[in-house]
Amino acid sequence: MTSMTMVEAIRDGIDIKLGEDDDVVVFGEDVGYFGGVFRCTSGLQEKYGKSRVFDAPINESGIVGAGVGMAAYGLRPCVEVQFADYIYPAYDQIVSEAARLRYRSNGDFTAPMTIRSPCGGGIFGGQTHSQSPEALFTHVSGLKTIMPSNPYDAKGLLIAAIEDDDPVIFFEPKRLYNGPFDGHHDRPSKNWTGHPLADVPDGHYTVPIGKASVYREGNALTVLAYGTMVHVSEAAAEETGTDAEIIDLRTLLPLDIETIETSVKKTGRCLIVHEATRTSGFGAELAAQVQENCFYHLEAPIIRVTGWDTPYPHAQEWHYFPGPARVGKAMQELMEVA
Amino acid sequence: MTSMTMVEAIRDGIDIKLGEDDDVVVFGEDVGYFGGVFRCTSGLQEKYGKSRVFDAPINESGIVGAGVGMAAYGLRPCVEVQFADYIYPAYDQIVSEAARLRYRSNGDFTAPMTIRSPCGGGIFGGQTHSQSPEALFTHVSGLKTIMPSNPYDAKGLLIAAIEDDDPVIFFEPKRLYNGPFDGHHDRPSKNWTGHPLADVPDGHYTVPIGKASVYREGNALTVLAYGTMVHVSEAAAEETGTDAEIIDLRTLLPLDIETIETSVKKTGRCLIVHEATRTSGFGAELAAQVQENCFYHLEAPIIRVTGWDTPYPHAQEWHYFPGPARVGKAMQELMEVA
Amino acid sequence: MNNETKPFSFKVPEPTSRPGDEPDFTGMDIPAAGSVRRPDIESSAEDMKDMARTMVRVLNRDGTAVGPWADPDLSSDTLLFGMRVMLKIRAFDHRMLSMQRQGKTSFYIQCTGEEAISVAHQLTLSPGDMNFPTYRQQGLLMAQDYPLEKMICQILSNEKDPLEGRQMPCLHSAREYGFFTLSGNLGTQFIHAVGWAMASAIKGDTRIASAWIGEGAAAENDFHSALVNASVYKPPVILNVVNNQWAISSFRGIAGGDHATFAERAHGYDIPSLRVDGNDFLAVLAASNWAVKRARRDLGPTLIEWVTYRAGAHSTADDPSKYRPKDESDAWPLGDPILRLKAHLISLGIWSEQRHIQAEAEFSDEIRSATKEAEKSGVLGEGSSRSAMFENVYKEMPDHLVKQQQELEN
Amino acid sequence: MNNETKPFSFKVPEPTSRPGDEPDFTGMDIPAAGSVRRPDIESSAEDMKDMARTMVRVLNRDGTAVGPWADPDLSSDTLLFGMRVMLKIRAFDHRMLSMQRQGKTSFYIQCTGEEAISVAHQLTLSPGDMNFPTYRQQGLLMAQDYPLEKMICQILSNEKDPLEGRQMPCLHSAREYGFFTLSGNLGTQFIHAVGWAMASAIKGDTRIASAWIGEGAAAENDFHSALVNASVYKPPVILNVVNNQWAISSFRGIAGGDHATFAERAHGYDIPSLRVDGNDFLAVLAASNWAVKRARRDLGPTLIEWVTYRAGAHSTADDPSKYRPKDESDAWPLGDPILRLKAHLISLGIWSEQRHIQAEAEFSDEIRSATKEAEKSGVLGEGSSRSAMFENVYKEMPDHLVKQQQELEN
Ligand SMILES: Cc1ncc(C[n+]2csc(CCOP(=O)(O)OP(=O)(O)O)c2C)c(N)n1
Ligand SMILES: Cc1ncc(C[n+]2csc(CCOP(=O)(O)OP(=O)(O)O)c2C)c(N)n1
Ligand SMILES: [Mg+2]
Ligand SMILES: [Mg+2]
Repeated sequence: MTSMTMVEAIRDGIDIKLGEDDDVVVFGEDVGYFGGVFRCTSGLQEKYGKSRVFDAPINESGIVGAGVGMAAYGLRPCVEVQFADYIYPAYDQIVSEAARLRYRSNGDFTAPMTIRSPCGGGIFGGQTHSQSPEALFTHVSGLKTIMPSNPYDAKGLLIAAIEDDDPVIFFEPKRLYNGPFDGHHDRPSKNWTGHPLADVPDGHYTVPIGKASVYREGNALTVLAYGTMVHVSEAAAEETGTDAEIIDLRTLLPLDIETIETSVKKTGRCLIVHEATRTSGFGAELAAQVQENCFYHLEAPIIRVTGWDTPYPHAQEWHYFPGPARVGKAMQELMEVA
Repeated sequence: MTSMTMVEAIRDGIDIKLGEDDDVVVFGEDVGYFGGVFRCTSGLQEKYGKSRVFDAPINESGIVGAGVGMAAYGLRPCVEVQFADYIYPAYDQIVSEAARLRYRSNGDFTAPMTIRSPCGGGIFGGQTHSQSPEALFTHVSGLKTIMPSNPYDAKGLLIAAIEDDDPVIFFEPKRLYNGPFDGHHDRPSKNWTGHPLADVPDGHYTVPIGKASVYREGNALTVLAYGTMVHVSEAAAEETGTDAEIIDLRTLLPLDIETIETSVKKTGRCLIVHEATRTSGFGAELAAQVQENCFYHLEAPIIRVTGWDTPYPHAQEWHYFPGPARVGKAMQELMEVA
Repeated sequence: MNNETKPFSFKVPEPTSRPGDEPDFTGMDIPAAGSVRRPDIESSAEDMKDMARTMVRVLNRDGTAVGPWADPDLSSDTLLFGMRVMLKIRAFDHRMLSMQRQGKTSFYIQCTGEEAISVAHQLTLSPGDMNFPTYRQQGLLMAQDYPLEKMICQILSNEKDPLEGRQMPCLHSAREYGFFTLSGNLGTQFIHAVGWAMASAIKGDTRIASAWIGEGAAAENDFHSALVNASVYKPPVILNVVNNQWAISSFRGIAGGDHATFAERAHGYDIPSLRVDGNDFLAVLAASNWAVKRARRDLGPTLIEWVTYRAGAHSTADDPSKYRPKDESDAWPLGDPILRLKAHLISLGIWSEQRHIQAEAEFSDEIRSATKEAEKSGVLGEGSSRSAMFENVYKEMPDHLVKQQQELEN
Repeated sequence: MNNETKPFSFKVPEPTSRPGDEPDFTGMDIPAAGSVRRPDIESSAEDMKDMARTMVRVLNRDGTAVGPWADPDLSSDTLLFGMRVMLKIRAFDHRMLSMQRQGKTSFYIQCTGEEAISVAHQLTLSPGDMNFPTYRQQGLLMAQDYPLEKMICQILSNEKDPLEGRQMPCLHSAREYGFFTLSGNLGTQFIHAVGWAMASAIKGDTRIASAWIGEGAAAENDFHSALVNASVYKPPVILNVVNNQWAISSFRGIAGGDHATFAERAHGYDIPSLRVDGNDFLAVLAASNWAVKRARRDLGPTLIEWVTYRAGAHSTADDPSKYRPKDESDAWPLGDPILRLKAHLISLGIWSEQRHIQAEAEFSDEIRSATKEAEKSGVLGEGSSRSAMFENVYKEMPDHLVKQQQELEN
């Protein structure tokens, strides 16, 4: 066990896979010599050489496209898109190619690759360094989509992703890289030291793809959250004294609907929280499935607390961000329904 | 009034705007000399010249990107992406640029442009000529997304889209181009002649963006549908004898939640039908909003009948397509809930 | 500062002729066969820029092979095999077009006029190499004697379709034959080929990749990402641009190929390139060999522009008489690849008019019987399994798909 | 057929030196000032390919202007104005960096070492022309005396920020100054410029577009779509590639610019190109003028590669000592644009060491007071309005946003 930041946990996961499996290669903009703008691959080129860890041209479509070709050859590329906001140029290669290879060739060719990308706001990054585009990937059959909320899950899920035989989109909430963040941006920032989920086992382990975790047990209402919002929801529950059960989805697709169903059937109330823009966000799918599966147990309408349907603004960041005040208020509203 | 196919109605709408407004320009792959692979721009280059209607290189990103530049200059480009399946290469230009120009420049620059694209299956086109990617656009703030179901709406909405000062994604269900289609692929295909909504007024008129229409009145349940699925739902209602109220959404974003709410509150039951893949499809957003707004009126869980979460297969097309049998069955199930 | 202005005009390139006009290829520069040099395979891109604005040609008007690209060691067997494969493809295309007219398949794409390119190219590759084709390279499979029946079953989307009905006709996948799964999306495979070749280099392998794209699709952005990556990492890949003059209704000028050549695109990326007469079987063989040697010697990528003409319709959904002169194909100055090779074989004394006619008849028969056989497994999607629709979306079917499959079955 | 194989090796280009190494620019070919020809503006791309592998330079080592690109009619006023704007920018960048260290802005990007390019280029444009810049072309605004305070307010995201806090610092938008709204996404603006120029041609206008991109971002696909469209429609656009050797931590080789030049990329698209010493104010002026003339005369696009060096960190979030020698900037053989112009002005007798120092002090003062003034409207997002967040998403706020705004306010 070592206490690690999320950056360290991710690096450790990549390091382990590079060490175990010669077919794993790692590349992306600035990830080679420099080790990535968030340092997630720092030291790995030195350790594994330039054929295993290298810099890529500034062309996200090419990063994914070359990765698809390598994966079809038999490698397991783990590539980085420097910010999730820059994944759109690669969208066609992800949707039309990585996601479709196995299906259209009837298994003749496959694309076992992992696409890592930092997502989410809270770093004053404005509209092009803050986005959470996960819903755009959950609509695409053939992909798996993951977003961890802590170092332990990040390492275990990343190793599972690299080992997975299908393409995985792996979003890393950048605001969690160096410490848990509960949305209180005006308070001193915390670091991961001492957080139970920062205790990361040495060596190889996986967290299963497709399994949610009950992050906090409770009986009054169920919160469905992932990434940074898990911590925000926890703060909101504490601060409002709500006996909230917080489900950390971890994997968005395939979704662990069983864990969700069990919880909502128990509490009868459901709050969905995500940082992404509301309309057609992943919260919509969650709401649809929860009402499909738990209709007769619901005591109140499912509420979504999300980023607004605007681009992510720079100066107004904290008005955009669904912080503990908004989440807490929604919890209270949800509990007020008779 | 002239009876028109959807292709003719679309062509007429473009023709009228080209005639009225010198700033309207039309381009895309094969749209110039040849008049488009679906003939929607046939004859227009001859009529308006090569500066107004022209062929574009096979580069969807460039088509939209050049359109953004033209729109910023002050033109009103109406561009065609040959199949909705090929819109992904342009996704970054749509999401990061067309949709964001007004916001990020505080109104200094805008992108009044229309992106037309044939969508949907039913023509044996396999996974790359059949997709319905509308949900990927409804998640993007700054865009409006439209899908008409008939010639009258197609012309009126297209004129409204071209006149709109914001970027509009205009999806045309290709299976409706030459006749209404209710999903009975094994019966002789119908043409638009005689259909009331094929009576298209001559000259300029608009159908307002953001307004749904009650396509069929009923009291037993509400169907939310758009594009081809409006006709499929109608057939299903007739064939099962369900007193279904069918709402043709016409515009997906901004959504006419009022019309939806009124209907669902009346019927207490809601069925959502779309051809796109289910998970994170636009039906998810509809379900989320319906339960948010009509929770206390709902007598049964909202049901979604959609394309499966697989790529659109070629030979199995009619098993994938949510046809009248599946929609009818869902209607019956929905009515069976006590 | 600059007052010498005038109102701008908008320029849209036009082909030399449209329906109703006389076909006109007078603007085309065609060097005499044998007149173009053969650079050393170690030449840098910079040192062989001239090769991108000329045309490598081997077969003379009279059917003899001339110049530095003519290979004196070429065996009669190779030539005869090439001839037979091209004839087979032409017969196959012919048959499949009529299958489509009969409603037995939803769609077909022919390669008439372009047969030499994929057939001769394939003959220079080795087992283990990987092609990343477009829909007009059936020759890559045919040159390896890919089972006709299997190919037809894919086109009929029937019970024996190796892709189980998931893909449109002609979008084959055949890993064992070094044939990458075809995408309906133009251009995407170009960067895959580069990535595959990078992987081969990373592993210290000896297998090479060959990428294919049409001149129209070379306008797509994947073309650039492929060239940038090929430029940076110099992997063992051949970048083939098949310039058949047309992209559905758009002529090459709409792809930016009216003045510059597609071969010249390589220069900005430090990639050596050749421009080659694609209707000259011997030129294709020689140029492919040159590029394959470079790749095998780890000298990096080569781009080849194959100059040819799409003699048929774009696909069964297309009617070219709407946008180009009906007889443009006959006026095409580089002729027909089969007729040109035929003349050569006859001049070598290893072929005759009679053997030609005989071979045509043989292939017609062979294909007729393969078709009959294939039809037994169904036509136009017959016999494709419903459950195949849910399989291979993922390696293991996730719960939500299991449920959806049950929903369909109930 | 090809048995001459050997296991491949994977090649990743490396810069000549890394931290700890001696900076090394010995491989760089730098022709003497005045030695490169000046083609006629009517030259075709084909006729001036040589211009892409050399470098247009005007200023000699001793500060005199020589050769065919030296403009004898250049006025002292223009030169002095250019000098003053460059000094102003340098002072501005200096000040903004310290603002960032003081926590008054979240972020800043300097253009130190590259000032000549945007300043001299802007001097050749006319009102109504439109630049499509990247984040390192503050010179385009400064050269037009864009109000300093307004610029600073954007950087502080304060109450007077013309973009009302929506955009990150430095991502200006100024239509009135021919400055297109900056995207955080690299490369996207390149095709916008081409589209804008196409629109200008469609309307028979006389205004031209000027597009900007870094050498690193030239690897992005929008570069290709811009060049393809520029190639096809030949609109009045200048395609500027600022090759400052680095893209954050990646040197130009990772963008495919180790052997081929970025200017050469134009050739495959039939676009004339120039490669120019970007640290030579007079060369920038001359080459820009040449390209502007071409565009105004409706002769179509020109691509210009500006060779320069990013002397500072990529941004305030970057530490270049991690990936390149600390003193690499000092070793850069093309020198500093301000010092080179200074030498020229002194040689002309219209400037002196003393005036230089005096000007530096003046700008430092001017900027200090502009900063003070700007700070009154708030720093680091202070004073930005909450409701501005919901405005200008659409022309008219749709109902769902009205509701969301109410949700926030309650
Ligand atoms: C991304 C994408 N855009 C558009 C199309 C539609 N389309 C199919 S083939 C074709 C023309 C291709 O021309 P070219 O690349 O020259 O190849 P050729 O057909 O001549 O062999 C077009 C536009 C497509 N399949 N994919
Ligand atoms: C689409 C996209 N990908 C990645 C980035 C992150 N990024 C910002 S600047 C930069 C380097 C750009 O280098 P270059 O184009 O050479 O311009 P320079 O900074 O040298 O002026 C990168 C990778 C981005 N902003 N947008
Ligand atoms: Mg073609
Ligand atoms: Mg740079």
